[in-house]
Amino acid sequence: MSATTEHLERAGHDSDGHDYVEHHPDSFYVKIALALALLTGLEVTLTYVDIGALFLPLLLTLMVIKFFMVVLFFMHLKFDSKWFSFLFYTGLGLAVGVYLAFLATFRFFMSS
Amino acid sequence: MKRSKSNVPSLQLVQHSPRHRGWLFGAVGLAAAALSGCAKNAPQDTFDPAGSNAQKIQDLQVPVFVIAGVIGVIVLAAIGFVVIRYRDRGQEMPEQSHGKPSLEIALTILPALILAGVGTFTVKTIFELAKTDDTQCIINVTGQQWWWEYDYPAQDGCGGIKAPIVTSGQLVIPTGQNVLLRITSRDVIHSYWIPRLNGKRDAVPGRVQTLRLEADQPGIYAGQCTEFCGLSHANMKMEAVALYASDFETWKANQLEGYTAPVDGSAAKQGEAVFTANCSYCHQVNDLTTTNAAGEKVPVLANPDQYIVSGAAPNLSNLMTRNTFAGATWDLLTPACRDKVWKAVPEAFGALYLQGVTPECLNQVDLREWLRNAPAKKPMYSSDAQKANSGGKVRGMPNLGLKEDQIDLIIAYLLERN
Amino acid sequence: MSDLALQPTQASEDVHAAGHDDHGSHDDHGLVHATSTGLSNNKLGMWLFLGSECLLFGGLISTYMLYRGRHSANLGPDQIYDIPFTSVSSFVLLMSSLTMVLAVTSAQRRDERRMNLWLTITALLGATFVGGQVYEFTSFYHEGLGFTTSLFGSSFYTLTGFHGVHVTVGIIMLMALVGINKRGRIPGDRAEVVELVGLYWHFVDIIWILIFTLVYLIPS
Amino acid sequence: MTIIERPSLTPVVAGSGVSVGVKPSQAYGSLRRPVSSTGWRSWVFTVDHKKLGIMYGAVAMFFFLVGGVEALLIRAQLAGPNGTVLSAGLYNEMFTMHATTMVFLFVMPMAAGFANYLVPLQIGARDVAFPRMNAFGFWCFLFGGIFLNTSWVLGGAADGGWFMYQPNANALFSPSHGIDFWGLGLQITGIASLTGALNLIVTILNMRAPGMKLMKMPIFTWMILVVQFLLVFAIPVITVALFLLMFQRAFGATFFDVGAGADPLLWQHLFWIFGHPEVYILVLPSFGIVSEVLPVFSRKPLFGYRFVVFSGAAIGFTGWGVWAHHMFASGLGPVSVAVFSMSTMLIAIPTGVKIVNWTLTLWGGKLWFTTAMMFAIGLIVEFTIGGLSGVTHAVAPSDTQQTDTYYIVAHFHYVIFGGAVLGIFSGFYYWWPKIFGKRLSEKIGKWNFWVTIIGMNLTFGPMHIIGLQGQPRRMMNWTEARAGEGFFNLGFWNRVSSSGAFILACGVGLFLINVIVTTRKAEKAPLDPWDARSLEWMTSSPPKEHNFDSIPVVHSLDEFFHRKYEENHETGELTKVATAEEVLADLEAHADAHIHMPSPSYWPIVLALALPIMGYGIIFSRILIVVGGLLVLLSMFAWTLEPSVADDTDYDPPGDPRADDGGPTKELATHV
Repeated sequence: MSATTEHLERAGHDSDGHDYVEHHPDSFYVKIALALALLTGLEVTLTYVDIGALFLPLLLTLMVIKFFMVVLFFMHLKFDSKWFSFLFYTGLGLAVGVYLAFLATFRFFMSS
Repeated sequence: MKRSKSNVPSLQLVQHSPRHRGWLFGAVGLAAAALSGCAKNAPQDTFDPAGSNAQKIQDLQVPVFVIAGVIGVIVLAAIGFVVIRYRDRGQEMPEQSHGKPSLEIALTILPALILAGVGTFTVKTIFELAKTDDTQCIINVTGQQWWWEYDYPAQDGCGGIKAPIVTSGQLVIPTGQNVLLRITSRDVIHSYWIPRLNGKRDAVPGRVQTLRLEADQPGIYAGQCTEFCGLSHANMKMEAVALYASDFETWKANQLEGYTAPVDGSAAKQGEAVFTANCSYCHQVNDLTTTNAAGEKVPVLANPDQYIVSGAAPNLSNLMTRNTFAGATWDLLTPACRDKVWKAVPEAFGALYLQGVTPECLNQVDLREWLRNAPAKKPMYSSDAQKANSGGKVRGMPNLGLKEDQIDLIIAYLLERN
Repeated sequence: MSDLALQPTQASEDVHAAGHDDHGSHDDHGLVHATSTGLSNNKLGMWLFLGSECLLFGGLISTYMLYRGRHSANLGPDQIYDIPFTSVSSFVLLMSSLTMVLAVTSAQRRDERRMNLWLTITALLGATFVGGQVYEFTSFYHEGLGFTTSLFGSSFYTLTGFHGVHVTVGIIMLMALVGINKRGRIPGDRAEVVELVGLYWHFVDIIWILIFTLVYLIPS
Repeated sequence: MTIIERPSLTPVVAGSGVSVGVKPSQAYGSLRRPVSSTGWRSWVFTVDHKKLGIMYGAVAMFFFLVGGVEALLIRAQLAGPNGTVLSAGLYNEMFTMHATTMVFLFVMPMAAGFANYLVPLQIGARDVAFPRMNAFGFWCFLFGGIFLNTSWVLGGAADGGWFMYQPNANALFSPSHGIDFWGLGLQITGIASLTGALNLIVTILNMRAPGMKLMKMPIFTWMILVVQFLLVFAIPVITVALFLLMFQRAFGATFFDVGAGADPLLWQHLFWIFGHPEVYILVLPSFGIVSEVLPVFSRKPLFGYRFVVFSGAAIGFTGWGVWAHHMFASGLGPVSVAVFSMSTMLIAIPTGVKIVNWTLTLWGGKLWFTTAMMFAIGLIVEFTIGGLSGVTHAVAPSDTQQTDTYYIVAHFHYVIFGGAVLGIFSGFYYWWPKIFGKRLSEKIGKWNFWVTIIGMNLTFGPMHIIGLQGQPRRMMNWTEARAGEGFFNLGFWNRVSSSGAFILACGVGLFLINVIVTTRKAEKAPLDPWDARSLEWMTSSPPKEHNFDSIPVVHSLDEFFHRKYEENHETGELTKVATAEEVLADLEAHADAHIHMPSPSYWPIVLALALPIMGYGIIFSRILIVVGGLLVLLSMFAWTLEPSVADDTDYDPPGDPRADDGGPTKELATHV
């Protein structure tokens, strides 16, 4: 962790103290929203079409893409300080890891 | 102390160690050895295995305790040395050194290696203990507040059981056989533990979990519920009784024997009526009958579901074949008779145990107290006020308000349940 | 939890004492003082809080996943969900994230009129979503699925209820922002306050992205 | 003493020694801002991290005594066979509340107290990042703790064990309101932990003095940082579990209703996913304390600072992957057991690194055996024993023999008492002169140490034997029939353990006597009584409200030490170049002209007060939920609109500051 934090710290010092470093035109966000809407439409469509074994992985992939589009662009994490990423992804990563292991102890992934 | 012959503990030796080998610990191992069961007859000693499963654990934990002991002594010695050697005697200010990475890394890798070794044997033992494919005998074990029920399903195992046997208080198993317990619970979580035969396994309601037992020698092995299960957790004990195969056959036959009604006119016969009127709502006695209003003989069927939260009460058909009552908390034998059974040599044990509880040996004191007012003897949620909180049902045996003469009759009746 | 969720509006919490403040007056609200990372305390705190919230919703989602199949035969997820309806309300919530972003960019451009407009629209979209949820709960209830009916019911209502409470708290914050802003009383850096509420709002949205797929779309 | 600056009016130059007692104006009547810096108001409405730290400590100490009395009752009950001191029900309540009190109301808040007081000082900050949230956290802890303990008189305390396993904690099996109080009380103290953690992380990341890189931070601050990360991520998990518990008990949800198909292991997993990081939440602050104390009294830097930091972070991180080792007997299946067994062994490695580094810090030093140092060395010894017994039950098959026996009780008391509590005592003796300006008596201190150490080993040492002889935990009594004979019979060792508990109580009593004796004596401690190394000693004792007259610029780890001593890089010889007084005078000479300190506020305590009101509402009357809810809304609204620094109108018109009676200096100095 020490290496990471040192690195993060440098990244922090580089910034000029303003949080919104990069500005995007509103049209950029509209495009993201359109893409999100399309992906949601695709997801819903998928549930009505039988595509067999691909269904679950595809649905989950779409979900993850949507998730990160909002996080990276709407929440600006892609352009913001690495510190924010560190704090948020630590929580997210712990949650995903711990709860997947938790479900695994119930043999959740074996039954479904 | 049984185990004091010579042998040097090491992980390699563990694999092939014969069962009752002793260990001679070095000076550093003394603490661990001391902890490992010097107490004579401590019935729940965790370092005194009496069967193959507990032995597997023993073979693993003894070296681990020794390693931990050695490391502990080294660390404590180092601290002791430093504290004496470097105390302030007016020496110069020490050099402001900030550490030595190579030393640090070495001292990180060393424990990692030791743990990797320990881990390997741990994993191996975990899977060995989980094995079920060589099971020779299956018993269903159900925990509830605050006693255990043992149900021997009909099977080819256990030397063949034609009709199910339901008992409680003492788990009877044949020696030398791999017995598989299928453990569950009717209310809260309990834990089944006979330390000298294996580690513990929780009895979780809604789940059936397995635990293997094997006892090398006949005898009684004590255990206790180890998952906190409410008011009388301390009063939820168990005993496993191991019998030679031939004795086990006798025991089985006795359990499956039909009902012997008391002789007309005897105290026991009167006791039967008192029992039917007061106890049979919850306690089953197999094949007990009564005469209904129309004069027909009808079976008396216990219906504990209606009265008890966990929906079960011990089956009393063969009460006097077991030496304990009320969740194995009190003995049905007087202390003298009890001692005789517990301290019997393996060869003599079976015959003594199969005698059951004779009138001379009956522990009248505790049994009477129990019948007089059960919740006063064993804390339970069974008063009327407490019933209101549990949907009108009791948890544990309520105070039946029996009179002394009724108790006499019930005891006379129960004495024949053998 | 809901108490904490309102924290972001306490934008003025930034401690002046942290830096070497040479201003004679204290109308320097929200100026980013020389923090060690160069980042604002509030924003750092908000992201940390969101990281923490991941474990809250993770626990609720896992509980739901474990219990989703435990119900009586005709009152399970496959029978009861109305996918077209939920798709529409999901879309509404998704679009509220867009309007929230637009509110933030307006705030950063110091365009207060637009900012108020977008904040109001975001709150309305959020309210539409919550309204949809209330409708959904009511209709499920009438179909026979109560909070105590089954494990599926308990865990479904708990998970989506927690999310709904988060959205509601968000709406309160948005409306409070508009109200306070009109009186010119937002303490601290206005754009940052809006941004913080925005982060919270988007987080609620991404949780719904997960719930929508994991809970509604995947058959049990 | 400089207090809150009156903005734009009569700015007080820091370090000028001018004492200004500020009083609130009457502008808003009784709703005026409570800017008073004297009297009880200055404590109740304070947002000062130091006052809050002291209050955390005092309240936690009180709960330590409560938990201690509970422990003594338990040991009195178990001193002989078939104990009758407590009834079965009361015994169950006693051990439940003993654990709950010690974990949630003593060790955690005591660590929070240390962190609150010391972290801003150690990193050269004037307060924490969110001072009002800090106050809110403290009041949540206090009210949550009181709420939890009112259950004793409102129908009985929780009786399901601190782990509150389901379904035994369902309303059917525990019909009193005890567990409702427990769940809601912990929810409220959980808010305290969560807000405190958010606050401290932001403070540590953002408010370090210029030049203080992360790897130049004092080790205590580092350990606190790790702990706060654990809290931030662990508290939500217990929050979920407690909500499920509450919904089950209060609203009839079915989460743990086996009849409805529930799996009781759900609770166990959620509880231990929180519960295991919790163990590190309890001990890491004390690891931080001794990592400060050992170098100071060895007169050399912490050996392998980077390794200690890294191992602390590694312990924190690995702590998330081991929770199921509390459940080896619960029937996870061999694969899960094997995985968690291995991950648990892994955690022994960074823990071992810490012990090695502490020992090597002492190595070659010039050891000064103050009471603080003795407690620190005591920690190394006792914690080593607890750590090694921990390894023996990382070995899962061995654990199935030991879990839920007294061997486990022995193990975790060596970890929690031998680790966390001894560290806390070390911290008391070390930082007392900093916090109160007076040194605790070393003479009583040594008695305090030896009686405590002997008491703890007599209490918890025999529990190893008792446990390996097969005595399970949480049993209201034990019987002769299962006690065995000979040297290791349970009867003898239970008596030893119970006697030890009373000796231990005397040890704690000696500490209280020491506090009283010290408070009464007039003698002030020197500015730098221990020849300390870190930043918190670079200010007056007790520190001024704004901590530092000028924020020091940090050049190295152990900044204070390096300002006092110069090191010859070739010979390694040390020369004293400045006294602490000179270092401090230098800082005062460059005092900042303007310092804004955050102002006190009503709203944190009001908001915190609303929570237990809602709690009582959930248990007894729905009306109270509404009352509490309205109070929450009111106080949050008011909080939001309140600027962090008070307006001029909140103050009295400027008058002669010396007209104030008493003044804040006196107030702070005597309020121990």
